[in-house]
Order: sequence, then C-alpha cells, then structure tokens
Amino acid sequence: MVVGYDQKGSRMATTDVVPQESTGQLGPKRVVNDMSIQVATVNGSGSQSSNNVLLRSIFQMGVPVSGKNLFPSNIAGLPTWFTIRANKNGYIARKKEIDFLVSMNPETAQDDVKSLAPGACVLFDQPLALDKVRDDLTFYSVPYDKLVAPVCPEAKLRKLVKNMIYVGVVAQLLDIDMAEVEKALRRQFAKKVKAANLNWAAVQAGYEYAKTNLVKRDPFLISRMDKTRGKIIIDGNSAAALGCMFAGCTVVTWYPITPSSSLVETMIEYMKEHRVGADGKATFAIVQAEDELAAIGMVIGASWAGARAMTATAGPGISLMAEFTGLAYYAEVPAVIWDIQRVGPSTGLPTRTSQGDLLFTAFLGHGDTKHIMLFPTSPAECFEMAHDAFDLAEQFQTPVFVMSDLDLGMNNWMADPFTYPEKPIKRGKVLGKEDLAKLGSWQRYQDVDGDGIPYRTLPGTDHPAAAYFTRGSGHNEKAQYTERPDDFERNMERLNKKFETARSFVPRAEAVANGKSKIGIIAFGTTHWAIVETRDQLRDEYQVETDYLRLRSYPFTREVHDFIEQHDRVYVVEQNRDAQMSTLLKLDIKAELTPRLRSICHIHGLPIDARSVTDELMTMEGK
Amino acid sequence: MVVGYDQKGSRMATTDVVPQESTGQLGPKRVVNDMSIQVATVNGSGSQSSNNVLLRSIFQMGVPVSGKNLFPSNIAGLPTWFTIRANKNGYIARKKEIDFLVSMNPETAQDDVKSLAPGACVLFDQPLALDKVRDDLTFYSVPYDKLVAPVCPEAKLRKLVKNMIYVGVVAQLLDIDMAEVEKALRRQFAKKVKAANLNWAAVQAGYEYAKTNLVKRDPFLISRMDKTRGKIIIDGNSAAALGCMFAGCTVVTWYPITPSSSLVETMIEYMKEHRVGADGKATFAIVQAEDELAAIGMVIGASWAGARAMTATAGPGISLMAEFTGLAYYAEVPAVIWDIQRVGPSTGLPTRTSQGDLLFTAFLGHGDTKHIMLFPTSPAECFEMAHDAFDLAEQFQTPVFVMSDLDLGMNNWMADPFTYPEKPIKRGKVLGKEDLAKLGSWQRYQDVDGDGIPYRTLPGTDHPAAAYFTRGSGHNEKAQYTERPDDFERNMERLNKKFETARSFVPRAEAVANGKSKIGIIAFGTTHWAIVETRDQLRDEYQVETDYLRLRSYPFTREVHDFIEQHDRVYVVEQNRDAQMSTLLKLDIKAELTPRLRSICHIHGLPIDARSVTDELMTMEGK
Amino acid sequence: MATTSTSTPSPKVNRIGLQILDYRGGKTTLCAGCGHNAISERIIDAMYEMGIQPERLLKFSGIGCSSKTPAYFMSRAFAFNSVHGRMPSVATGALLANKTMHALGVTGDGDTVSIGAGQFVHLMRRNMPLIYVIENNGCYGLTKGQFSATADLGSTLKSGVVNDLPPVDTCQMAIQLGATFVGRSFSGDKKQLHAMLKAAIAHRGTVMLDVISPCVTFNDHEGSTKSYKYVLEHEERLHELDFVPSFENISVDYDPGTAFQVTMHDGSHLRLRKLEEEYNPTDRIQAMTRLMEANAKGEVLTGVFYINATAPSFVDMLNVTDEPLATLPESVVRPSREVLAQCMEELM
Amino acid sequence: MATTSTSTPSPKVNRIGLQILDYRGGKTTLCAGCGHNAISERIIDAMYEMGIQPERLLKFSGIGCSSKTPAYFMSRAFAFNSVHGRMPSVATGALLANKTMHALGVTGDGDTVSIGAGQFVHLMRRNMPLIYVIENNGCYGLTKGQFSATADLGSTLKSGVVNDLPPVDTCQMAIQLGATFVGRSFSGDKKQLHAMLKAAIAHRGTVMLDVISPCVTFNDHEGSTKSYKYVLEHEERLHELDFVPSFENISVDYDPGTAFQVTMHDGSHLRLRKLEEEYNPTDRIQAMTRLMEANAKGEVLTGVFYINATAPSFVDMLNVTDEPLATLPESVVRPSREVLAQCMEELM
Ligand SMILES: Cc1ncc(C[n+]2csc(CCOP(=O)(O)OP(=O)(O)O)c2C)c(N)n1
Ligand SMILES: Cc1ncc(C[n+]2csc(CCOP(=O)(O)OP(=O)(O)O)c2C)c(N)n1
Ligand code: SF4
Ligand code: SF4
Ligand SMILES: [Mg+2]
Ligand SMILES: [Mg+2]
Repeated sequence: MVVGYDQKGSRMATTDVVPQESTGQLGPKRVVNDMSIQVATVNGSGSQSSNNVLLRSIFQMGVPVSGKNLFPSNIAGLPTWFTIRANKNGYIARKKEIDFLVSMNPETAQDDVKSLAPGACVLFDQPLALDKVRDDLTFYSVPYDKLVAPVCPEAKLRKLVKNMIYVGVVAQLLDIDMAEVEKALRRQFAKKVKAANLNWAAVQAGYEYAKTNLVKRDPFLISRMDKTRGKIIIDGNSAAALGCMFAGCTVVTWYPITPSSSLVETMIEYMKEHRVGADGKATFAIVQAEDELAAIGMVIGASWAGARAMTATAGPGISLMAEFTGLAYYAEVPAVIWDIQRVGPSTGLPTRTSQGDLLFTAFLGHGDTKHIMLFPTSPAECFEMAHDAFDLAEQFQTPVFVMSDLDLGMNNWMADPFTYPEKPIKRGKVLGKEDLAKLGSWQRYQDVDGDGIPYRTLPGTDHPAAAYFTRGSGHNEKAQYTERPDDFERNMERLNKKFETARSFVPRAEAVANGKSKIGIIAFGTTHWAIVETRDQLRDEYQVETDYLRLRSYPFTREVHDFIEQHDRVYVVEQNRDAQMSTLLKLDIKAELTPRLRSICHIHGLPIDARSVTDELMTMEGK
Repeated sequence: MVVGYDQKGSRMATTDVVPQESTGQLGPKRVVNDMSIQVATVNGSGSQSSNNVLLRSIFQMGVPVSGKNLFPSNIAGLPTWFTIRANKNGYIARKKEIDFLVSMNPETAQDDVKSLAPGACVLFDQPLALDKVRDDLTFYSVPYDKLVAPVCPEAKLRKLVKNMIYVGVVAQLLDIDMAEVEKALRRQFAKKVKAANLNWAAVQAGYEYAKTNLVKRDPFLISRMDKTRGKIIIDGNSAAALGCMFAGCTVVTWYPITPSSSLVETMIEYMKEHRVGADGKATFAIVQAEDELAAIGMVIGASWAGARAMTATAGPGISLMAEFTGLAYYAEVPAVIWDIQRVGPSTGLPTRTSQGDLLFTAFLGHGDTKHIMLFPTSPAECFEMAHDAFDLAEQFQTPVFVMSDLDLGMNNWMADPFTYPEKPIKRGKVLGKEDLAKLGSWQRYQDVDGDGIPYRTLPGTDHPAAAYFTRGSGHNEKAQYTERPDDFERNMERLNKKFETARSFVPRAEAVANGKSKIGIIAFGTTHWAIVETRDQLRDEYQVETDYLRLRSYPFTREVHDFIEQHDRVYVVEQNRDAQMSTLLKLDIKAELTPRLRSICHIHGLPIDARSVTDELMTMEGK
Repeated sequence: MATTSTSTPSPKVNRIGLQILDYRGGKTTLCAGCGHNAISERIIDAMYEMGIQPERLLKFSGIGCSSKTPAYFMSRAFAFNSVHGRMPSVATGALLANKTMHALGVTGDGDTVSIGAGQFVHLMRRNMPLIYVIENNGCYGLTKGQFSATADLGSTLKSGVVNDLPPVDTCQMAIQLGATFVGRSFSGDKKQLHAMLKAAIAHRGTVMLDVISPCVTFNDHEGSTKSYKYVLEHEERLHELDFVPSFENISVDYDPGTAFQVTMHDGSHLRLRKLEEEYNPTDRIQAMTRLMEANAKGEVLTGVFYINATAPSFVDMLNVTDEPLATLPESVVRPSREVLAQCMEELM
Repeated sequence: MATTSTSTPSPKVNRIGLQILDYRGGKTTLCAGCGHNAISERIIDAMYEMGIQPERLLKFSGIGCSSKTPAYFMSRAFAFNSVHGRMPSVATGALLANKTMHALGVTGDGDTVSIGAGQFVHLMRRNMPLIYVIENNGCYGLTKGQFSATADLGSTLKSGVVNDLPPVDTCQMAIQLGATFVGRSFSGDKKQLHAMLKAAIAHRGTVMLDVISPCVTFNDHEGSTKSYKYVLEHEERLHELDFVPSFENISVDYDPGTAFQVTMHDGSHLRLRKLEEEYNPTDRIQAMTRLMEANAKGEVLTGVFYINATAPSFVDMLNVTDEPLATLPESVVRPSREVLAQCMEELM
C-alpha cells in the first residue's frame, strides 16, 4: 500500500496522532519523560557529539532512552536527523511523532516543521524564522551565531561548537540537570580536555541564553527517575563485536560495507586490547579482504582449518557469497556470517534499515540448500548469539547467519550489562589424534550418531588416517568422489536430517501468552520493540489482548508451531515488502494452519513504529 | 527417504519390475517396439557416434525414440551409459528398467549385469564372460577384437571402430533394417566418406557375425511403424539456440559450464551461418566473458543499451549472478538467462539433471526481489520460449530466467519441427526521438499506464530529454537519487504491481482435466514426460484417473489456482529434494488450498521415470 | 560585419553549438575539496571543447564516492551507475550493443583494484573503446577511509594504522594487459588532466587514466601518500602535453627533437614535449621500466606512459554491422521462414 | 657391518622414513598423456625428496581438470577442492588459521586467469606462504577446450577459431604484484620442474609457478601454442637449476661467474647456472624486461625469473601467536570475567 509520507517518512496522517493539550502556553498539562526529540542537521557537521551528550544526560537522569540516527549515504553535507526518545515506560522503538524538533538545517527546516503534529515544539536558528510557518506549534528561536562567537574565538571551529549550544538550550527547556550534561560531555571528549572545555562553554552559553530569554511554553519535561541504573548504552554492532571476542573467534575476514563495517572496526579495537598475549602476539587475525567473495572464501578456509572464523556484511555481500555458502553447506564447513541488513534490492538505501534478506539467505546458493539463521533483537542478544552462532556453526558444520539490521547494529540502545558466558566453547564433533588411534578408521561423512552430523578432523592432525578430501562435488561417506545416484541421495537426505536436528539446538522462540487471547503476534529482531508498545496500545486503547511470540532462529523451534496452533489469527510483523518471514513460516507449519497467518509489512527504511502496527492490525481486525 | 540403488541408480527393488515372460528361449512372446537399450562404455571411446547411428536407425523405421546419455564429469576414460528407448506409444521419459544391455566396459560390466531385471538381454565382449554372472538373462557374446582387426587395419583406430560392430549386431538381433543403418551412418559421418566406409564395414561385420553365430533367444524386436514421419531429433540446447536466433537476439555473453555450453556453441554455428549479412558483417556479437559475473554484467549493459541480450549458465553461474540480477530487477533492465539446471548444491553432479535451482532463482538477489521464470518441457518449447523470454524481458524490463535442465538440454529428443514465429518481436515501452518531441518530458519510472511498467529510452536517442540516470540505489519516478521513504515505498509497490501484471502475460499453464477426477498432478519441464506415462500406468494398472496441469511459468497464471481449487489432492512432482515448486505454489495460492498439495521429489540426478512416480503416488494414496 | 553594440552577447558555444551549461550535471554531494569534484570539472571542459554531443555519450560507474560523480556532470548523457567493482562488464555489454557511442567509465581505486581487479584485467585485455578514469585516493572514501589496494606501503590511516601490503600500479597492469592509452595525472593538475582527457576522447580503444584524487576527509593527512601535499611534493611529469584536435586546423611545426607527436585515431595530434630525453610512449617495455623505476624511487610519475593509436579495439574486431546491434530491425535480426525450414530439414 | 644376503631389502625411504608410496594419491581420471599427470608426479617426487610429512601439507584447488589433481597425489595430506577461480581465498583463510602448515595450490589457467584474476591479484600482493602451481594449457580442458585468458594471440582451436585477445602473462603479473618466487616450467621438463618444486618447498612466501601443461585432447594440435611440439620447439631456458636442500650437507663450491646462488628461507640453496650472462633473479625490473622481450620474440622462456628469499609473508607480518589459531584453547581465546566487567563499565 502506498500512503503519503513527509520527508522523513512519518506518515502524513492527520487522525492518528494522540492530541496533546498544548495551547502554545504552558498549560496545566505536563508531559514528563515521554517525548521524542529530533535534531535536524547535516552530516559531517559534528552534531553527533552533541546528540550523544543529550542522550546520555537523559540516561543519567534515570530516564529510559533510545537514539536513532537517520543519516544519508554520503560523507558530508546532506540532511541527517537524530532522534532521541525518552520514555518512562521504557519504550525504545521509534516513535512516529516528533515532539520536540531542534531545527539546524535550513534545507529541510520548512518540511520538517510542516510534518509535525499540532502541539509539537520547535527550537530553531533565528535566521530561519520558522515561527512564520505554522501557528499551532510552540517555537523558540536561538541566535546561534551570536552566541557562538564569544565562546569560540577560532572561527573554523564555530560550525562544530554551534551544535553544543542547542544542548544547553534543550537542557534548560526540558529541565535536564546541567551536572549530568557536564558529566556526559566530559565523558564524550574523554582525554581531550581542551575540546571538552570549549564545548562545555558552548553548552553553558545555550543554557544561559534560554534561561534569560526563553519563556517555557511547551509541556515537555525530563524528570529524574531510577530506570537506567546499572544499564549500558551500546549499539548492536559493538555488542556483536564483544560477543565474538568472548566466543573465542580467531579469524575475521571482511570487506567494508555499511552498516556492517563498524562491527569489525569495533572488534579490531576490542581484540587489540584484550586478545593480545603477554608476548605481544595476537590470538586472532583480522584481515580486510578484497571483496565479499574473498571474505567468505577465507572464512571457509579458516573454519575448515579449525579456526572460529567469521565475516560481517550487508545485502550486496550476501549476494556475492551465494556460491561459497552453497559449498560450505554441501561440504559441511562451519562459517559465521553477520548480515547487518539494510534496504535492498541492489544498492537500495544503504543507510536505512530492513529485514529484507531473510528469504534469500535461507536458501542461499543454487541447488537444494538451507541455512541456519539467528535473529537478535537487542545488543544483549547480539552478544549472546555471537556465541550461539560459533557453537552452532561448529556443531553442525554449516554456515550460520546472524540477521541483525542497521537499526540494531548502528543505533544506540539502552541495555542490561552482558553476562559472562558460562557455557564452554563447543567445537563440535572433531576427532583428534588419540581418537583416530583408538578408532583405527573413520569416514568423514558418515552419520555415526543418527543425528545427521558427521565427524571431522582438523588439518594437521598427526595421524596417517586423519586426512580427507573436501569438495563441493558429489562425495560418499568416505569423502570420495562419486556420481552414484544412491550415494548422492543418501548424503542429501542426511544433510536434511542434520538440519532437522538443528531445530532442537537453535535459540528457542519466546512466547508471551496468557492462554486466552485469540490473536497472536509474531515478530523478531528490531520489530520486537514496536510490538512491545503495540500490545500496550492495543490493550490500553482498544482493550484488545494479544499473545506474542518472538522468533529467535530459523529453522523454527517447536514453540512456533505450538503458538500458531493456539491462535485463530496470527499477525506476522516484519520490515520488508514480500512478507519473507511469513513465507518461511508457511513452508514449515502444518498446511492446515496456513490460513491463520496474516502479514503486516513495513518497507520504507525507517525503524518500524508501534503506532503504525497498531493501526494496521486494528484495520485488519476490521475495527 | 533413502533406498538402495545400483550403480546407475535404478532402485534395486525386486517387486516393482514388470515381469517379462522370457525363459531364455525365444518364446511365443515378442516384445515389439517397446524396449530400452543401454550401451555401457567409457567416455572418449567414440561410442557416441555408434549410439547416434543406432538411435537414428530406429527413428527412421518410424518408431518413437529418445536417447539419454549418462556421462561422467571428466573428459575421457570413465564409465558412461547411453540409453535408447524405443516405444510404440511415444513414451520418451527414462525407462526405469533396462531391457537390452550392450556391455562394453569391463569396469562396470558385473554391476551392470547384476542390476538388470530377469529376462533382460545382454550383449557382451567375449572376454568379459558375463554369462557366468546370472542365469536368468539372455546373453550373447561377441569377439570384438577378432572382428575388428580385418575391417580396420590401422590399429590406432580399432578402439573407436569396435563400437560400430555392436551396431551391426544389435541391428541384426532386433531386426533393424540395414538400409536405415547405412543411411544413419552416412549422415553421421557426413562428408567424411572414408570414415563412413570404414565404420560401415564394421557395422556389416557385426551384422554378419550375428547372423552367422547368434541364435535369437530374446523377445525384443524393432518393426517398422509410421510414428516419426516429419519429426526431427534435436537436443533442447540446440532448439534454444535456434529459438534465440529467430527471436532476434543480438548479444550473447557467456562463460562455459556444463550443461549449458552447448547452447551457446550451437548458437555460434547457427548465427555464423544465418545471421551474417551480404557484406559479411554479423548482426550479432557473441562474447566469451571471463566469468558469470561478467557475463551477466555484459547482458545487463547490452540490454540497457537496447540489445536483445542473453547468457546461458548452470547453478554455480546463477549463484554468481545474484548481485547483478538484483540490480536488473530494481533498475529495471531486461535480461534473458538460460539456466540449464544440473545437480547442486555447489559443484554437485555437473553431468546429472535436476530441477533444483527454482527457489533460489525465484528470489535471486538480496532484498525484496522476484523474477519471472519459464519452464520449457520440450525442444519445441525451448524454441518458443526463447522468443517469449526476450519479449517478456523487454516488455517488463526485468530479468527472465528460462529454467531448462541437463536432460532437456543435452539429450536427444524426438520433436515436431518448429513453427516459424508469427508474432512480431516486442520491444516493450521504448520512447523514441519522435515520442519525446511529442511528449516534451517524461519520467523513467512513472507508472503511466497503471500496469506498473514504466517507459524507457535507449541510450543514443537523439533528444535533449532522452537521457536518464540508471542506478541500483534509491530513485524516484524521475530516476533521481532519493532516500525518501515515500519514494522508496511507492517504487517498490510499483515493482510489485508490475510483477502482478506479468502474471497475465507469461505462458499459461496447460491443464488436461476431465472435470471429474479428484486427483490432480502438477509437473513442469522434463518431469512432464514421466507424468504422461504415469497417468497411463495409473489408468491402466490401477484404474485411477488423474487430471494434470503442466506449469509453464512463474508467476503462476490463473489456471494454476483454478486447477488446485478443482482437486482434492494435488501431487506436485519435481526433481529436487526440497519440493521447491511446491514451495512457490504455497506462497501463491489461497492459504485454504495449501493442505491439498503433496510432493513427490526425486533427487538422484537421473531423469525421472514414470514407474517410480506411479509407485510413490499410489503409496501416498494409501494403495 | 559590424554588430550593434546593444545586442546581448550570444553565449559562448562550442563547435556543435552547445554551451558549457549543456555539459553540466547535478549538484555534487561530495565533500567540499574532494579531488573527485575537480575531475568532474575537467571532464565537463574536455567534452565541451571536443564538442561531444551529450546524447552520444555513455557514462558508467561502480560504487563509491568517485562512482557517484557521473551524476554531477553531463546530465544529458546516458548513465549507468552499476554495482561495486563490476562496471567494466556493464560498459563492455553496452558497447557491444552500440559501438557507435562514446563511453566514459568513472571508478575508484577500491572499485577497480580491490573488488574490481578481475574485471579490470579483462577490460584491459579487450581494449574496449572506453575512457576509464580511476579517481585514485588510496582508500575507500564512501565507507569511511579504509585502505584500498593502491595504498602505498607504509602509508598511514588517520588512526595511525600502517599499510603493509604493496600497492597495485594500475598503469603497469594496464600496459601489460593490453590497454592502448595509459596515463597518470592528478586532480590538482588542471592543465595536464585537461589535455589528457581531450586526447583520450580522440582515441579509439581503452584509455586507462589513473588520476590521483585526494580524499580530503579520510586520506589527506600527514603520513598519507595520496594527500595533496604529498603528490605536489613528489609529482614528476614525464612530459608536457599539448593536444591539437583534428577540427582545429592548426598545423604548428614541431621539433621531433623536443617533442614526440602521436596522430590519434580521429586525426587529432597529441604532442608530448620531452622533459626526459628519449622517452618513447609507443614502447611498452620502456614504459614499464620507467614506471618501475619511478615506483622504486618513490616518484609520483605523471604523463601519458603508453599509447598505441592504431591497435584495433575488440568491438571493432568482431566484424559486426556498422549500425548499432541495439536498433537493428526485425527484418535483419530474424532469419527467414526458409532458413527455419532448412534447419528443420537438417534435423529430420 | 655385514648384512646377510638373505634379508629382504628394506624399501627405500626418505629422510623422515616414509616411502614414495606414502606420497601417492588416487588413480588419475585425466586423459592419458595429459600434462597435468606429469606435474602430479613431480610434486610427489619433490615432496618425497624434501621429506615433507604428508599430514603437514594442505592441498588446495579450484575447478578444472588441473584442479582435480590434488586427488591424485598425496592422499595423506588434507585437501580442499573449492570453487572455480576462488581457491586463493580459501588457501589464505586456512593459512590464517594455521600458519604452521605447508600449503600447495593447484589451479588451471582458466581457474586463475579467467574467472580467478581478481583473487590471483590479491593472493600475489599478500605473498602468502603458498606454492601456487598453474597447470597452463591455454584452454578450459574440463569444459571441452574453449580458449582461456593465457591463450596466445593467433593460437587456434581445433575447430580453427583464432584467438584475437592478448594473453595474460601470469609471471609478469606475479612479479609486479608482490610474489617472491616466480618461475615458469613445462610439464615435459622433468628435471627443471623437479628442481623448481623443491626450491619452492624451501621458500616461505608465495611461489607462483606457471607450468605449461599441454591438454592432449583439446589443445595439442598444429596451430596451438600450448602443444608439446610448440613448447619443445620454442622453449628457452634462462638457466639450469640445481637445488641443494639444507638437510643435505653438501657444500659444493660454485663459481659466481657461472652460477647465481640464492639462500632459501630454510637454509637450502638454489643455484642458477647461467645460460644468459648477467641475469640476476633478484632484480624485479630485469625480470620484467626479460619476460617482455621473450614474449615479443615468441620465446617460451622458462626458469626462476624472480626470487626474494627474505621478504616477510603476510601471515608472518600479522604478529600472531606461534601456535596455530585453529587450536588455541578456550583459556586463551576467551578473555576473563574481569575484562567483560571492564568493558561494561566503560559503557555505563
Ligand atoms: C558488494 C559491495 N560491497 C561493499 C560495498 C560498500 N562500498 C561502497 S563504496 C566502497 C569502496 C569505495 O572505494 P573507492 O572505489 O575507492 O571509491 P571512493 O569512495 O574512494 O571514491 C565500498 C567498499 C558495496 N557497495 N557493495
Ligand atoms: C562458477 C563456475 N563456472 C563455470 C564452471 C565450469 N568450468 C569447470 S572447469 C572450467 C575451466 C577450467 O579451465 P582450467 O582452469 O584452465 O582447467 P583445465 O581443465 O584446463 O585444467 C569451467 C569453465 C564451474 N565449474 N563453475
Ligand atoms: S569521503 Fe573522501 S572521497 Fe568521499 S567525497 Fe569526501 S573527500 Fe571525496
Ligand atoms: S581434457 Fe585436456 S586438460 Fe583435461 S584431462 Fe584431458 S588432456 Fe588433461
Ligand atoms: Mg578510493
Ligand atoms: Mg586450462
């Protein structure tokens, strides 16, 4: 369905906004710890630091926050929007409506203001004169250029420092504790004390200006709570990097691509710090390959030789990895691939988020292939699933894809600190020298245990019977070349059995069910956060109770079948056009259950928001 | 399911063979024009010519034939089996049982003989002494070495000429007219008269030997009929080559891969002969690319510039084409890709047949992509669908895959001569200089006609407004770069609409229905030929009437939905492990109909045979 | 003829009557100061001066900051911004379909030498009639500055990381593999690049130009060997270039002792005023040797290293009809009824 | 000590006590007379004589007749027959995981230079410790003889089709790009290839050997430049090779005027007995020049063109633990509880 969008994609709907009782005066209504603040600027202008300071200040006040950066696919000079959501209930999905706009970009200012819902609040650079555009909003103007000159004598730096001024203004207007702002700022600039001082002066200038010149007329306030104590703020890619480090990853080969590059780049930092021995020697190798074909080839070579090896990429890389992935599936070589999904097809929107690679990845490679996929929802799951991915890849001797996305990977998420992995590293069925000495002989592709999983040896194992011949062409149990139909079929059926075995080992789907509701919702990955909020909206606004199942892996675990069985109507919510997860479900569930599935799909590249899901679901419910 | 196979994959079943009343003596029973003859030899030994002569001789006697070559993935010296089926009813699928074995390969002779059903007949090279192996078969021995010496003084050639001897022996035993054999042989050697004479002498020597020394004790006979008059014998790849030539193909770029190479190599021959102008200049360019990534890139560049361009490949090539195919889908550039399917995953069995690339190809490329696929069943359809493919690719400005397979592409098929294409070449919505002059302005990706299909111009069009910017990144109607969520979503939905439009333009599925039967069968491509025979077996042996639908394209046309709606149980028969076509159907049909689908899948790489399908279907019917 | 002084002066036009405006593109979205922008300007000037009809030009690119630039010049030309590293095949296909067009590919060092090395090799072999411009900044600009395969040994990233793999010299590769016009220039060397591009337009065959083009955001610091400063300090010009287009009827004498003159495919002349004695740009071995010496010495050698103005391009060797294959009518591309009948006959 | 004449003679063994049998592989399925079979034999001999423990060897290949050969030698070594044209990345990955292994890649000219050109370029740059043998027959044997990118200009197919694209000289590319041991030999030159392979085993870094290996079935006819006959007629040996392994304590004198001696990484010596005056195989520029001259003259030049016995390989520059990464224990690859706590602290 095609609907009207404003520039940043909030639907230009007039009816679906929760009205705020702002009259342009600070009325009796106060909206405390429930707002989304959007900073509109251009990339490369240094506003990222200001936004981080703002985000952290609120976080330090104990108010749950999330930060989402909507940036263009270029390096500098194009419009960027950073949105901070503060929410006392802990909702951290994108909020559809913007409550508080900090307008710094002349190019988008008019459009940005026009797309706001009545009652919103706008902080703008004086010369933009935005208060002329509408009369149903609260406006504050700030003469940034005048304010910046005295605090920043060096003209060259003013463009950057200007951005810190709005931090001070916003802090004053929302009543954010300046002590927290300073703490956040000094943390941000860490050892660069001079820069910190300069920027702190700018924040103060903004604060003072607001205090002296602006009369609070909007309802939005931040007030101290205690909901962030002990929490961390982290992006999913950093969490994944940490996870891989603690999962014992030894070889990383990669080719830069947005939004996956930061996963490996952060990992390099962490590994340099924590995975170098006392002798100065690294317990890992991270290599930038010449492209994704090479990156996955190296992962396969390294895994075959016994390393815990991985790569990270995005859609175009997945396309290029198809042939090698098929080889790994068929020759049974472990591989861990992080797909930080962005909007496809083709180059698509490289800096927007999506869950659009599922179907293609599930069957990646010509011929009959199937792959294990994991769906992390949070930084904590990026951390944990890193471990799962390596263990599964080695236990099942097959590629494992971790399907993250740009929203999870690159945005700031509040999270509980990660727990140290208690389970030991699982390397799967590997026969060592001693095993071979005991066994005398073995067969690489024999289903000894009845689970479809054969045994392997690592190259270099010092036994005359250790070696075997790995190939992508037809092979029998002994890993010998064969074109015999029976050999081929038997092997393919064993691979199928192995995949079925995986069903009981992959992370299980999580159900929240009261056992009474007739409506079920299925989601996964970052879509989860909208569903949490949608379910509350459905309950609070429509008195509709729903059950919920969060998928965590493919193939689907038993819970998935049970959940669908238990509900009349099951809404599968996802961020792609072709209802890809729904499709995978249809292939897996009992045919009789298929009619129960309904799809809610979002494809515009912005993180999915609860309001849109709620509206669509209620429409489909005929209400 | 895993069952026992003999070396060549006929199931080692003991119960499913139609017993023949041979007692080792030429009894009262004569089996006329209904047999399969298998020649077991090694590749590179020149037996291909002998087998062709035998095939053609039978064909010239008016008896329907098919020839299937089961060859290894190397160049010389490994076992090869060539099977000729002669059948008075016109069945040309692989027959599961071998009736008449010509055993020339010592390496496989024992196994080959052991796998025969009782009553079969074996012609063997005297030193092999195969008649010791079993006593329920008819054996004839021939002292090839003794016979070949006198006819072929040149020792070096004897290995080749030896093979012609069995042609004479078989002709004598089966009562094939020697005049037809000579005609077929002289045709085979065409202008090489000396070779023809030498080989003819060998045939005669074999014939004379048999006449003098062998006593006919088997029931098999070939007798003149009139069922091949006006027919041709051709492989699907040659038919496709002809089809492409007559479809006005102008650019072919390719990378050799079995079993697709012969498509392009034959096309080169045809094009050199028939597509070079009086001035000696070609109206085509055929270029061997450095790999499949380059081959598809060139096709896309050429199609964009206005050529009718194509490539031909097999599974590994499809994997490598994923990224470019996604670009063509999204940037809306025509492309014709022939996938002559072989057994995957990975290198798999390069010289065995399969229908295993369907699911992967349907969604080839990351992100939300979908592709048109055509499923030719016969050489005639290879010819016709070549035309359809180019027209559809240009009309819909999208890649079109023609999903042939090794069985169709490389084996010998009896066929009606092709009919000259009466419909003019369709180039789709192309705006020329004059159109632009009239219109003044246009937008590359605008849905002017409501069918989702936009207009394009060809590079070089001489008008200042003609040019546009083609890209795989987000674009609006004007083909300008955009990251706007609304632009992106609108465009994706239009692409979806275009795909829906295609549904009414692709070749329609063909139904054979009596309106009464509760059982439907769905098949496509080469699987069709087994189904024709299976339906007769079901009717004749089990009195089960079935309806039948032959798919010819994806997306599925209306007939498909109707057919499933009209049947209680629908068996989808295909040659892959994962029920790939069944999967595509599940995604497309009404959810309520899903439970009706049942799958019969064959994956051993041999062309599917009717007997196995019949057995499996009856088992699933609970009988 | 006298003109009245009141008439508005007619805008300046080139030999085909177009203004420079007709060669402009969309507004650049690259960083201010990026070398790539300067190259776009040079392309506009060269195309304008050579009087290339914009509609007769095909523009190709891969993915990267550099690969975005075709959107920033000559909007009236047909453009294909394809996938990362595989533009050569797209360009090759398009030229097969229509060999009558001019063609220009713009790419980056990442696009060509990292992911694109394979297609680059084969493009050079085929000597397709394409001007192939590598906007070489030694890094991946668009993905934030990682080293590419042209980064020099010992060159550092802003973060201090040192490159320890040898650089690929695209000019050496191109010469060795079959390109027929190979040169190197610098985005900051307006005059040289301008002349080189005009000569490129006059050539038929693959023109491989490696243009060093600093990335001001990620690779213009101390320690980088692709910074403005480094290149200005290390550039060695092999010769001074003068280009005399065929349509300018100037026949200035030249002294073979001080200049080397090449007659181009279209009758233009490229004159290389010798700065180094004895350098003969038609001698492949000499070109290679000089380049290897320069690399050993750490010189950034610029100029036209190798040229063969007469070698046939692949597309011309194919012996294809003169008209573009793209637009041949049905009557030409579909053989007759009789041909089909004959083919069927042979199969009976 | 006297031994009784009745005892059965013990089978011949190499320095690690293995028989030649321990180096054999499966039965070849290639055509009788195929050059590739001869190369397999040379590999067996060289590995046997050098006393390489089979279990310490990794064998890699792509797809093609040539790429099948690892199944036909040294069954006791670990083998990975990967995908077409992308073996270098698999080998690179395996060596990252375990740099203590010997590694040998076998490939074809199609596998390396057509589809594989990109990975080939980057393998050479990295100078990975891998012996990379191209079994070069100028065609795609396994797909029935089409031209590959090493087919010479003017070479013909059996069908008479003439190749009109210039060949890629893998030796030139390898030298230019960073390989540290580059040579060419001929499958029919038993002695030279044998010595070259032994020296290759003694080298640490990428050894790029282009071994001309006629395809008797598709490319051994009159008109082919990769036929036995052609190569025998056109071969020019640059020098005679003697290899003196480190474990053989022979210190034969040599005359620097008539031979050039290189000390290998493992202490062995490669002696190049000069057939051409002044050829110095450690001089990259000379190597390139000599190769270009040979190509211009139509010579099939063989020998070790370039060698740098001391350059570090990429895997050694990474400063990785001495033990293989592949088998590091959990205690080493999983940081402590404290490290996680510290990381979390930093994020609060
Ligand atoms: C298949 C694929 N892999 C990775 C990327 C991400 N990517 C975009 S541009 C680029 C590198 C560009 O470098 P270069 O060609 O040198 O251009 P520059 O930006 O430096 O001008 C990369 C790796 C991509 N778009 N596609
Ligand atoms: C992706 C892919 N494309 C094509 C093929 C088909 N193919 C198999 S081997 C080969 C060429 C082999 O040539 P070369 O490497 O020279 O080996 P040779 O057989 O000559 O020894 C090709 C094109 C393939 N296996 N995979
Ligand atoms: S990042 Fe570098 S290459 Fe890209 S536009 Fe900016 S300066 Fe140019
Ligand atoms: S086809 Fe050629 S390359 Fe292949 S095995 Fe035979 S002779 Fe060797
Ligand atoms: Mg670059
Ligand atoms: Mg070859």
